[in-house]
Amino acid sequence: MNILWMPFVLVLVILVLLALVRLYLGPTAGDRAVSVDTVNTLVVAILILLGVYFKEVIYIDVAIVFALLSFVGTLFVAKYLGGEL
Amino acid sequence: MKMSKIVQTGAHILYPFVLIFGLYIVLHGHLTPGGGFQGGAVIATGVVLVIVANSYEAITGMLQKVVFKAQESLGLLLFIGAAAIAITLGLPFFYNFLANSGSVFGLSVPFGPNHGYLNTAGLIPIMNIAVGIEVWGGLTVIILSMLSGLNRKEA
Amino acid sequence: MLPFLLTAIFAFLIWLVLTAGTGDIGLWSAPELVAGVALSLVTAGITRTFLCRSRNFRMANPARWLLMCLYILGPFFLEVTRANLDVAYRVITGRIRPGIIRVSSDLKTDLGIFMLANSITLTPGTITVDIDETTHDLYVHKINLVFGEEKRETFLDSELFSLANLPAWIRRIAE
Amino acid sequence: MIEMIVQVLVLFGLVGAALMVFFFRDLLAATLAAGFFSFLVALEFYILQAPDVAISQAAIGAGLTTAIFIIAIRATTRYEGEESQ
Amino acid sequence: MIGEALTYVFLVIGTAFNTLGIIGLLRFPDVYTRMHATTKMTTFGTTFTVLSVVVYAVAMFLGGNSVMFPSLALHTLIAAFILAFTNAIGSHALARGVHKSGCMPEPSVVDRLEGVRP
Repeated sequence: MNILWMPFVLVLVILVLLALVRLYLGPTAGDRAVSVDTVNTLVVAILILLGVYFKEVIYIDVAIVFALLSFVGTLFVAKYLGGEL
Repeated sequence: MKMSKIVQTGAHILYPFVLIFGLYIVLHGHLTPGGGFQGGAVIATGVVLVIVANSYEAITGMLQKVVFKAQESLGLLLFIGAAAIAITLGLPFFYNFLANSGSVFGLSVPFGPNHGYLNTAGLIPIMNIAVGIEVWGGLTVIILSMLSGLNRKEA
Repeated sequence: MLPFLLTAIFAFLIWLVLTAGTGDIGLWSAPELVAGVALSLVTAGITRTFLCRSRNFRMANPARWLLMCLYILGPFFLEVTRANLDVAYRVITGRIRPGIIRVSSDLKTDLGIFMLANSITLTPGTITVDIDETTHDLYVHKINLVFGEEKRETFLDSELFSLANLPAWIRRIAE
Repeated sequence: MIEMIVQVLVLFGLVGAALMVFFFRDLLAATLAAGFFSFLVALEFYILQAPDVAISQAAIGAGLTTAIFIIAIRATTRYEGEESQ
Repeated sequence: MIGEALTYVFLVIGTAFNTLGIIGLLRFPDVYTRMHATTKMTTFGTTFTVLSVVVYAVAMFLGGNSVMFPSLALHTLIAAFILAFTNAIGSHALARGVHKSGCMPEPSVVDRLEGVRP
């Protein structure tokens, strides 16, 4: 069973670059934070697809770390924006 | 000030998960990607998650800075001690005397492709544990010290 | 003592899932099991005051966990699919009429209000913006208000969902 | 071939994010761009088959560095060139 | 055979929803509506991408290929579950912070939260 994973990875990387456009344009800091939060989700998808493409099961742990930890940055941005830090 | 109740509940549910996952990364450092530094950083980020969800005044009651400082020193001592035991046995510094000895972490690796056995590699998992404890304490102390320096009067 | 044991069991279950497929005893090898017991005791010693913060032990019942799995696979997944198709339609056509409304809920426990807020954020064209800490009223940003809805003061929580009554499920799981 | 295209796209994204870190006058936006940069760096490490470096980049770069920068911004000023109070 | 077809179907669904989420991020007028697009649709799309990997792993395991595939399926499922959990919390916190910072929803018919907080 040979699945072509790489075209889908290519599409997702192009989507990451499109999120970069919102990071550049975004009028407020909230828009930029939303863009970074989106990229977090997309990067998890890319990592899982690449891990299957490389045929290495142990690489999936990296995706779990991303999903688990990179929203701490979003929480700090939200706390700063709300004036609660 | 603390964040909303939803964030707090989520952070408190996620904290044991992050902790056991970081310990998994630390202990499987010789089998899977990761190791002492990476696992320690994961656990420290989990502690920071609890710190950001609560107010600073509540945090000082829950997590003492002294514990983390002691943890950092303890990790460093454990690392140096594990490296120096080899000298007392008449071997070179950092010599992996536990490998292939048959005791804890001392099995020899079977030949051929396999998924990895936990109790192999000798001294390396112990070094990983020491580094993990140290990084866990050190990175948390950085965040706690920076938070204690904020000026809260005007806010 | 009870929080310690519950946290240890929780951590040990996670460890079992993480290290599945390594050996012969079931799916696990003996050193993995020994290490798992030791590390889950360490985890429980550190985090026992965090997981059982509200001091009620309703979630220790395995039937509630089974019900939660059913909830996620059944009505929750249906609602998520419907909400995504709805938002996809709004992305393509651009017809939106957003506003922030107030939703009253009669869920009492922290876990119940947490699950309700997350379900609202993930499902029906709505995002939880804020929560009243004492009365557990949620302020919800809705992407498409029907005409006339903006005049109502409060909404019931079950009015947001159309396919299944998710608050009733959450009440059965968490309270 | 298609791996090469993915790598080139990721590198373009890296350059774009780094330029944004340099040119933004709003330091909160620059911090978010640095978070974006660290996501892309981790992705590049992962494509080059260095998953342990990707894990440390995820935990340190995306989680803790953002936290440290935001605490520093809270302690000083948000906009570059402002007088500190 | 059916596993391969199902994997492709799930991959295409996931990628399509991710694409729609990014289009919504670029197209919607203010922060809250953008958050609608990204939070829901990218979480859903990534979940389907993960489900395609799970289907692939199950099909390979039933084909008798290797013992590694149960581990692959379990780890990807953990990633998807954690992702849904953290995305919901993160977007709620971000919406609350943005509203407290004074950025009101721009095209809006009603805002019940406006006068509540000092």
